[in-house]
Amino acid sequence: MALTRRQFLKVAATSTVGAVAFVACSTPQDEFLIQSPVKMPEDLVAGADNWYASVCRQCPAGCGTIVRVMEGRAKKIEGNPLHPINRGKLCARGQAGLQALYHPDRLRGPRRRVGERGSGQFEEISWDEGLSLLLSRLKELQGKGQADTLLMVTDPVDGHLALLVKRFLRAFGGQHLVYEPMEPTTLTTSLQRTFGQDLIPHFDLENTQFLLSFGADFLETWLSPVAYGVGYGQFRQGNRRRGTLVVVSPRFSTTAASADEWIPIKPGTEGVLALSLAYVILSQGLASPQVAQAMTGGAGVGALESFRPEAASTITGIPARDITRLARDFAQQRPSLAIGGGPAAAQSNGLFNLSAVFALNFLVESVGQRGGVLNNPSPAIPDVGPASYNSLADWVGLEERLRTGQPRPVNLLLTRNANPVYGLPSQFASALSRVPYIVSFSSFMDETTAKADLILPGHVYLEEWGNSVPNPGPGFETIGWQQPVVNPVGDTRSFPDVLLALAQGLGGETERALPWSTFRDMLWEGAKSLHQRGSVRAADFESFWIGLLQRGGWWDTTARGGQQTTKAPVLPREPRLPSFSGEGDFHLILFPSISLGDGRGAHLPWLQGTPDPLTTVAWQTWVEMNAQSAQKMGLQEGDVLAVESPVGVVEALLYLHPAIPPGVVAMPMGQGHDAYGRYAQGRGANPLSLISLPKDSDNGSLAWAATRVRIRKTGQRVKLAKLEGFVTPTQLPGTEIVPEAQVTR
Amino acid sequence: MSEEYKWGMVVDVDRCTGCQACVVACQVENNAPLSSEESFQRRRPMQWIRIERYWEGEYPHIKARFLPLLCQQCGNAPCEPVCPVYATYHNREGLNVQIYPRCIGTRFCANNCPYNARFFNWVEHQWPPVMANYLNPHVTVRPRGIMEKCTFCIHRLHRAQRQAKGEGRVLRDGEVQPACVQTCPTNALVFGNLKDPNSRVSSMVQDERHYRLLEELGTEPSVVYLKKVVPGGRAS
Amino acid sequence: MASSQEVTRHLLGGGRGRSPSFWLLVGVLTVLFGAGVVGLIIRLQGGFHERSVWGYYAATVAYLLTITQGAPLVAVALRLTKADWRRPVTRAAELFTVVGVLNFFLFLPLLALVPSAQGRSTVWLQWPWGAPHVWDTLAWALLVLCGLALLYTSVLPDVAAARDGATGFRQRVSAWLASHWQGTERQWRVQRGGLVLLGVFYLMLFVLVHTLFSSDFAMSIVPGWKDAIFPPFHALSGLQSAVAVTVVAMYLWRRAEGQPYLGRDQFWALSKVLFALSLLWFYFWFAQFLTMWYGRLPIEQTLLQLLMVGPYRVPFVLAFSLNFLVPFFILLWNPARKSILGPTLAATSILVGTLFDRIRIYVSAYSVEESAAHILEQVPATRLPDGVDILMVVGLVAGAVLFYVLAARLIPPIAIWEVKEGLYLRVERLFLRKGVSVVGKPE
Amino acid sequence: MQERRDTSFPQINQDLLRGVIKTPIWFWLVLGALGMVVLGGAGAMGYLFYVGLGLTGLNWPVMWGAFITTFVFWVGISHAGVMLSAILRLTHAEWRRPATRAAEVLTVFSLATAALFPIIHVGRPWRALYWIFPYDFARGIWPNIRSPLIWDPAAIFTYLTGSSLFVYIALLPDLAAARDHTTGWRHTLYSVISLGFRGTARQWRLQVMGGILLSALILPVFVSVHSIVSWDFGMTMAVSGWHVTIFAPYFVIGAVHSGVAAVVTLLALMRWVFGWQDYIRREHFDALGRLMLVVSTAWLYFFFMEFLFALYSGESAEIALREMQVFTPPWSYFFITFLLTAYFIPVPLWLFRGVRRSVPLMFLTSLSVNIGMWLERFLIFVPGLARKQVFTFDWYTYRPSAVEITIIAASFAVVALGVLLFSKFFPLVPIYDVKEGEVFSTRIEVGRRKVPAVVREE
Ligand SMILES: Nc1nc2c(c(=O)[nH]1)N[C@H]1C(S)=C(S)[C@@H](COP(=O)(O)OP(=O)(O)OC[C@H]3O[C@@H](n4cnc5c(=O)[nH]c(N)nc54)[C@H](O)[C@@H]3O)O[C@H]1N2
Ligand SMILES: Nc1nc2c(c(=O)[nH]1)N[C@H]1C(S)=C(S)[C@@H](COP(=O)(O)OP(=O)(O)OC[C@H]3O[C@@H](n4cnc5c(=O)[nH]c(N)nc54)[C@H](O)[C@@H]3O)O[C@H]1N2
Ligand code: SF4
Ligand code: SF4
Ligand code: SF4
Ligand code: SF4
Ligand code: SF4
Repeated sequence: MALTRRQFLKVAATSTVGAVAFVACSTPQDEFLIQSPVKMPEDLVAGADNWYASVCRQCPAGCGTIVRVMEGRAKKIEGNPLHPINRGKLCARGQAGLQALYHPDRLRGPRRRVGERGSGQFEEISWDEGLSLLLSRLKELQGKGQADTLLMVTDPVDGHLALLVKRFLRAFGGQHLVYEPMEPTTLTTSLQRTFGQDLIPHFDLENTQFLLSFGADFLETWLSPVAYGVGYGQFRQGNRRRGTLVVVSPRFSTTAASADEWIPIKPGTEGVLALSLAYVILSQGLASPQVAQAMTGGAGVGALESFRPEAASTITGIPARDITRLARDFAQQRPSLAIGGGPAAAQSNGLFNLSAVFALNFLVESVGQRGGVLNNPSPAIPDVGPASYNSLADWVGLEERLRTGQPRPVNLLLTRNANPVYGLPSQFASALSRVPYIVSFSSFMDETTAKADLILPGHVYLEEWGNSVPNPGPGFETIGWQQPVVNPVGDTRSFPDVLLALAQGLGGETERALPWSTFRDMLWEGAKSLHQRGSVRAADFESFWIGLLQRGGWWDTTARGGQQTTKAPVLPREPRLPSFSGEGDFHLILFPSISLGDGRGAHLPWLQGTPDPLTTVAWQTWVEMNAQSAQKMGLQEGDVLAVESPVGVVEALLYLHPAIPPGVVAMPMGQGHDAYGRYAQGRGANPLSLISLPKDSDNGSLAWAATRVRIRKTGQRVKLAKLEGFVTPTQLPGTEIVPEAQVTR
Repeated sequence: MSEEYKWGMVVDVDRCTGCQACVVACQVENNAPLSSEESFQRRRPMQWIRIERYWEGEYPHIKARFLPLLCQQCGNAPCEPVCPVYATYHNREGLNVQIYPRCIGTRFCANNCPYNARFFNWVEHQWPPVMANYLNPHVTVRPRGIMEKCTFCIHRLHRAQRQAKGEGRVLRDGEVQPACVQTCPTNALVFGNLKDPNSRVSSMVQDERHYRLLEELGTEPSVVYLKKVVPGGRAS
Repeated sequence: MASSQEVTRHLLGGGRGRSPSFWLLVGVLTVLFGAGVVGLIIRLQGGFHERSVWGYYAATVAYLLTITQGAPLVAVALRLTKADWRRPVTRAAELFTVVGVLNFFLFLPLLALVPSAQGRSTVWLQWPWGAPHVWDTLAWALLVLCGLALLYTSVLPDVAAARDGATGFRQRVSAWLASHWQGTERQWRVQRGGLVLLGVFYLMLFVLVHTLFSSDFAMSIVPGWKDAIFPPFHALSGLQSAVAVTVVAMYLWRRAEGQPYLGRDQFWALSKVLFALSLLWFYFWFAQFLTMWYGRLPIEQTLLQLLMVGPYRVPFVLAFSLNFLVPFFILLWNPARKSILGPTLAATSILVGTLFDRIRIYVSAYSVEESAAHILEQVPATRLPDGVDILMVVGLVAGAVLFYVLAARLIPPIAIWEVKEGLYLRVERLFLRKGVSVVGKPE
Repeated sequence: MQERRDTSFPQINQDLLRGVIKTPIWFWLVLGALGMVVLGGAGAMGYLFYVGLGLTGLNWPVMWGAFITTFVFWVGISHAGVMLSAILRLTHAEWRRPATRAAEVLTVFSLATAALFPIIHVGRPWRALYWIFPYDFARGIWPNIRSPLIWDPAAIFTYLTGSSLFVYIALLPDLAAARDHTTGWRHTLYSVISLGFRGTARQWRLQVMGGILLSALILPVFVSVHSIVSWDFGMTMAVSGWHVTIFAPYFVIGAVHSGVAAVVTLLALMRWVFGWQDYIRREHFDALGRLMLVVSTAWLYFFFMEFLFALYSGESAEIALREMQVFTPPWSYFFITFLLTAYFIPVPLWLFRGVRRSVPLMFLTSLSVNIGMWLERFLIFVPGLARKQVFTFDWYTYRPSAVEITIIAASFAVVALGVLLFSKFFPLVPIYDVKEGEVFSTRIEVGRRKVPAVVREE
């Protein structure tokens, strides 16, 4: 029985105990009446705020946003509750977008290089001057018949912008390369091969019962984290039985932390495990006979003999017993879903791994089923689709082209918000310097822009028009509509508007291909084909357009992806094992930071100051090493370690990680910028410089999880900037901080 | 005490993935100072909501548990009686509120907060001028030397309540949300009026998984947690 | 001023113990004590299964410990501070050591009720089974032995005097006890040193026993009761009662025998000490209470409920009034302090108050259910004494008085050697036209 | 016990006023040195106020650190004054006479210095105004009297006022003496502040009665001050290591322990510096040593109780806190140092009469006690916060910064400077009290020996 203060006072007053003392110590009645003695600003602010719907461009997922604007200033970005991708939610990176808009180191106007290339010396010029400089270059190329020596390098562009770029280059000539460090070509290729679809399907994890992820860190950065986050919440505690998540991965990722079970695996052997699961499922008769026939090419389970759990166990390092158990759970707790990505894909045998993983979905008949893999329909507006990507092979080809000038040199490079100089191995940067003239449309001074001869800075996404075709989509036709929410902060211009202006200036075919004076006009016209159906109903197009902007996009929940077109694939009979570069004792796994991503968020102090969920480190680059093995090596937290691969050395701080496998070290991407503003510059290390070029042997994308490294102590020590405290945080016995419930719902 | 409102939050630990979206959202909404590298190294980051991560077990049978922690808006708040100047007090809707201009910076309240939910402005925080554009006009920018903490986004509550009052009604469930709740991708955070028997929080606090942090201290938190679920019987 | 021979004669001789009223007193006390023992036997037959019925017994033992076994410390302290007025007081105080023997035996049955040190909070932390049983008994036994040694050392010169001066039975006993005492310079030095050493040792044991008894026999029993100030408070209460019981004893000696040595000087001086100790009592009480109350922890509120304001609030209020308010308001005024009656009334109040205080502590603790829970969830109902309880409380207290009275029959209740020493060191002088006594300070 | 040399009254005046009348070269040197340190501290303080508390090593959740430790330390030191003067005066302890003034002056200066620290601690002292001064009448908001931080200034200022009065009343006869031994502006000054004290019987009676009354009145204040200081911590239920019922008496006795030790240190210095061997005699150190034996042992018992009952609870955070104190470097080193210097080295030594009567040894052991007692507070406050609750994620540590250390070092100089300047204007040993002792002491014959004796005062 608890004694309240009031009761106590009553009792105290009836006793002869000096009542005065207690009354003096009690809560004076007035306390409850006290209100703020000063007017707080929240009582004073005059005026109303406006909310504008738009699209988040902090990563390619294409979440819908609504932005709060007061007195012409953007104050807060929230998720658009209507948008089917993110359903009102945003991730940390989406939240931080305002700092890109109001960044002190934004490029605020056109500049021309005056010093040596790369010296960082520029002079400010006017837009007229800048545009005419570029136009004269283009005209010169045109005149010399060298239009095909134009190269455009951009971040992944989608929607009408992609169309605009395509048309521009088709009319003018030249090549377009999309730069994305975490390029998903292995993923898209394997999806294409497995499901016969160009678009990434909708993984319906909201409705699945058993989710098996092979390195696909869908709660961090994989494809569409907010969409998956919303789905995951429902998967855990929606109005149905709680789903089970098992993560197979060589590193204990944040996604693995949320799993019911994490199975550490030897890097690059995920495909073997997947096929071993298939073996168990088939041999135990857990798959339907038709499927079994189809997927073994009629040979039956004997075809998979080399993937017996015992055999797979030695390859993957996972006990055979666990493989069998996992296979049974996966086959029996339907609907089940297998996804793969991340370190499983970034291997020399990445395509093999992912294809094997995705094939599992056929085995449990989840393809095309609720809670399984659902097709996404092709874009609502023909030709206006999601971004396409280039793989490492394309970049290697480019490097050779730049170096040799064969088959054609590159005479003019246009780049926009892509930073290959930061993300690609250094030989690429030096090759790039051979291009005689580089023009950057980026909003920030990054490593690539620093090499430019002319900078025509673009808007930040909150200032410009656009639309987005999310990939993966939500399973039905969806286009997000992006509108400027504030007037431009600096003297910048929207990249598509500049392209249109160039087209006008060039005249001729280019002008005919792009007959719009502003990108908004192009969008306006493009939206017309959406008018008569979908989420926005309006009598006339004018009102439709307004409705489209108010809702931040358009979607048609009835326009779903078609039935599966391909048949179940035949499973390979022989394992394909990974090959690694480097000889060191540790296998290096890189991972994109949940806040900085591949490094694109590094310029925003909010994201820099966001602790990594697992290590809680912020602002720095660290090396995750198994706590016990590190201590055996005499290492301590904060030791500056030199991590050596065949192609480079980087220095980073040791974090003693209790959950990483002993032979593995992991490092976050995102830091180590030479440029990119005051918050990113000269901070941490870029572990991408440790990656040589082992490519996926099938489709040539970068195998960034296939390097072995040596670890050396430099003798220095730096204090880790982390949120967690002095001791390794665990729940003390007898305390209930994060208790577990055994209930199953 | 208010007849209509008693604000509460439910945190479903089984949903939380530790993604930090709430952490950034709160900083954006509430004009939190930029937490520099040094602030982490000297252990002074300003995070009204933070994600604590606890390890359980040993490799390879190891688990990480995420615990979103914010001011629990204690019904019986130990931070209140110790403040010599009434800079922190209880308002009519059961919230523990902080009056910045009154605070003299003794930090007594922070010592007496069992949840370490209070944060002190050790230095004068600055924003590069252009960044100040995004500052929320509804939230005070705090100078150095004073205490601050999660307010349950009280400015949002006030505005919504004032509007509802103008329309002669009480707030509907879900009509107003704090920034952290609004952004949480997994819906691990749910906010609402505990006095409204039909609100989502009112039904969620009945969940068999519910618990409150350090309940034995008698602080009567307004934040209720739902336990992490471990599938029964599975050996980890 | 009496001469030294007169003092000896007076203190050894006189009609002490011969009067019929003395024997009547002894008779009554014996009967009461017998009744108390009967009560104890009845209780013992009920066994130890139910702890709550032992509450009043535990309170009585604690009470006797508190009021009698601290008294020798009054003698020790006063000797250490060399207060000149102490001389006639010390023996009345240190005679109480003999009651310790009774207390020790009364303590033994309680051992059956102490929870083992395992699996619950005790000062023994994770010590092996039986730690409280073994160490508490040992400490208590040592305290009693040390007390007896102290008494013997102090009494030795007087016994020698009795050997030389008394007759009959007492002479023979005295002769045996003081066989080796010659009163040489060296023997005196050893005696003085012994008094100091034994005194310090006694003080330490006294604090130790209070600490152990209060924690093992009260705190350990109530789940969640963790209160660092409680053992010192218990011991301090022992000191307060010690002075009180000394004052009362002095008053009774005066009444019974018209002692000329126990005068205003002594009462006045002790009343100041009593006043200070009563203030300290309040201070400890308040510190304990304030900290618990302010924290507002549910467990502490339940404890407050149990110990202070709940079912035992009547003894609590009585204890507070009698241990603090009454002595405070009496002793606040110098005229009261300077009188004989004032300090005596205050002391009596304290002795009664302490009984209620021990009842409040021990009966409430013993009425808590024995359960595995770590937190006290249910505050038990008030437990009123039954007939057996009353028999035991009254009888055992009477037994203690009986022990004391009988001891005083054997041993001079005023330290002859100490009073005589005082006579040597005091000189009447003229100072600024005024007659004053000048006290020598050797060493 | 009175091993004095018979000294004539003019000799006493001359000896004890020496510091006031003569200004030797060392005085200026020491004054300069202390002044430099104080100026350094003031500079550091100004810098701190200007930049903010970021300059300290404080953090989340260790929000109280070395400043608060030092605050409690100086409040502790200040307890010796009243302890010695009031209690010993009330109990007529003869040996108190030469020690009282120094003790009282130490009280005043250390208390005033202590009072600075909470103000430094809040970082923006100008705002602290309405902490103690309720300016906001219009809205009816008064300071929150439930907060121990309101009790605190009240207690400290009461104590400061009381002890200043105490010093002043005890000073009156000596001011009169100084008046009669000086000329010029000093004479004028002393004439004014001695309030016309001429030593008439009535004046003496009033002065003595005032002293006794103040002694009696200030004793409860003396106990309450450190109790209230302890409640700044004891009331903090969220810090399991602080929320301890024994804190008040434990702090008080600890304060007396460190305070008496500080008086011993000061007396030893006075004896050397002013050559007062005839006044501050070995017997005084002996008596103080005995007193400290008792006080320190009682303190140890309380310390032990506090520690024991922390473990007794079996609460995880509480045990972790003890683990930090005892096993985690550098706290473990502090802990061992604290135990040794505060008790286990000096106290056993004081058992020996030879040690108690050796001035250098008493000087060293008393210094040692105060090193230990500063650490004691540090070990209570910081680990308590660093292991506040079971949120192991939040656990941290703390290291005072250079700015904090500078300011704290300067606080020692402030106290020393205060005492030094006081000694320049007023006698540090109460002249009239010594004379009074002289008058009351005599000898009597016991057998063939002459034994020192006192004339009982009533
Ligand atoms: N957040 C935010 N702050 C702003 C602005 C904003 O847009 N947003 N706008 C800024 C601008 S442009 C301006 S001009 C200021 C305006 O700020 P203020 O000058 O403070 O204007 P009002 O809020 O209208 O307050 C004027 C006061 O005058 C009183 N008043 C009205 N009529 C009379 C009269 O006849 N005689 C007298 N003596 N008093 C009278 C009103 O009751 C009111 O108290 O605010 C500035 N501050
Ligand atoms: N009801 C009502 N009416 C009032 C007043 C009132 O208190 N109440 N106050 C009166 C007074 S005193 C004044 S001064 C006027 C103010 O009236 P307005 O001048 O209309 O002031 P605002 O509405 O604050 O802002 C004007 C516009 O500027 C945009 N803006 C903000 N920053 C920028 C920028 O950097 N660049 C560009 N290009 N645009 C920006 C905002 O989005 C907004 O649309 O209102 C007057 N009218
Ligand atoms: S997932 Fe990508 S698009 Fe969605 S909110 Fe986060 S950064 Fe923006
Ligand atoms: S969580 Fe802390 S700050 Fe919030 S109300 Fe409770 S005690 Fe106060
Ligand atoms: S820091 Fe501020 S709010 Fe906290 S107790 Fe001190 S004055 Fe009050
Ligand atoms: S409720 Fe508001 S103030 Fe509190 S943590 Fe969430 S966003 Fe921050
Ligand atoms: S946003 Fe939600 S899921 Fe993410 S860390 Fe916060 S509470 Fe957890």
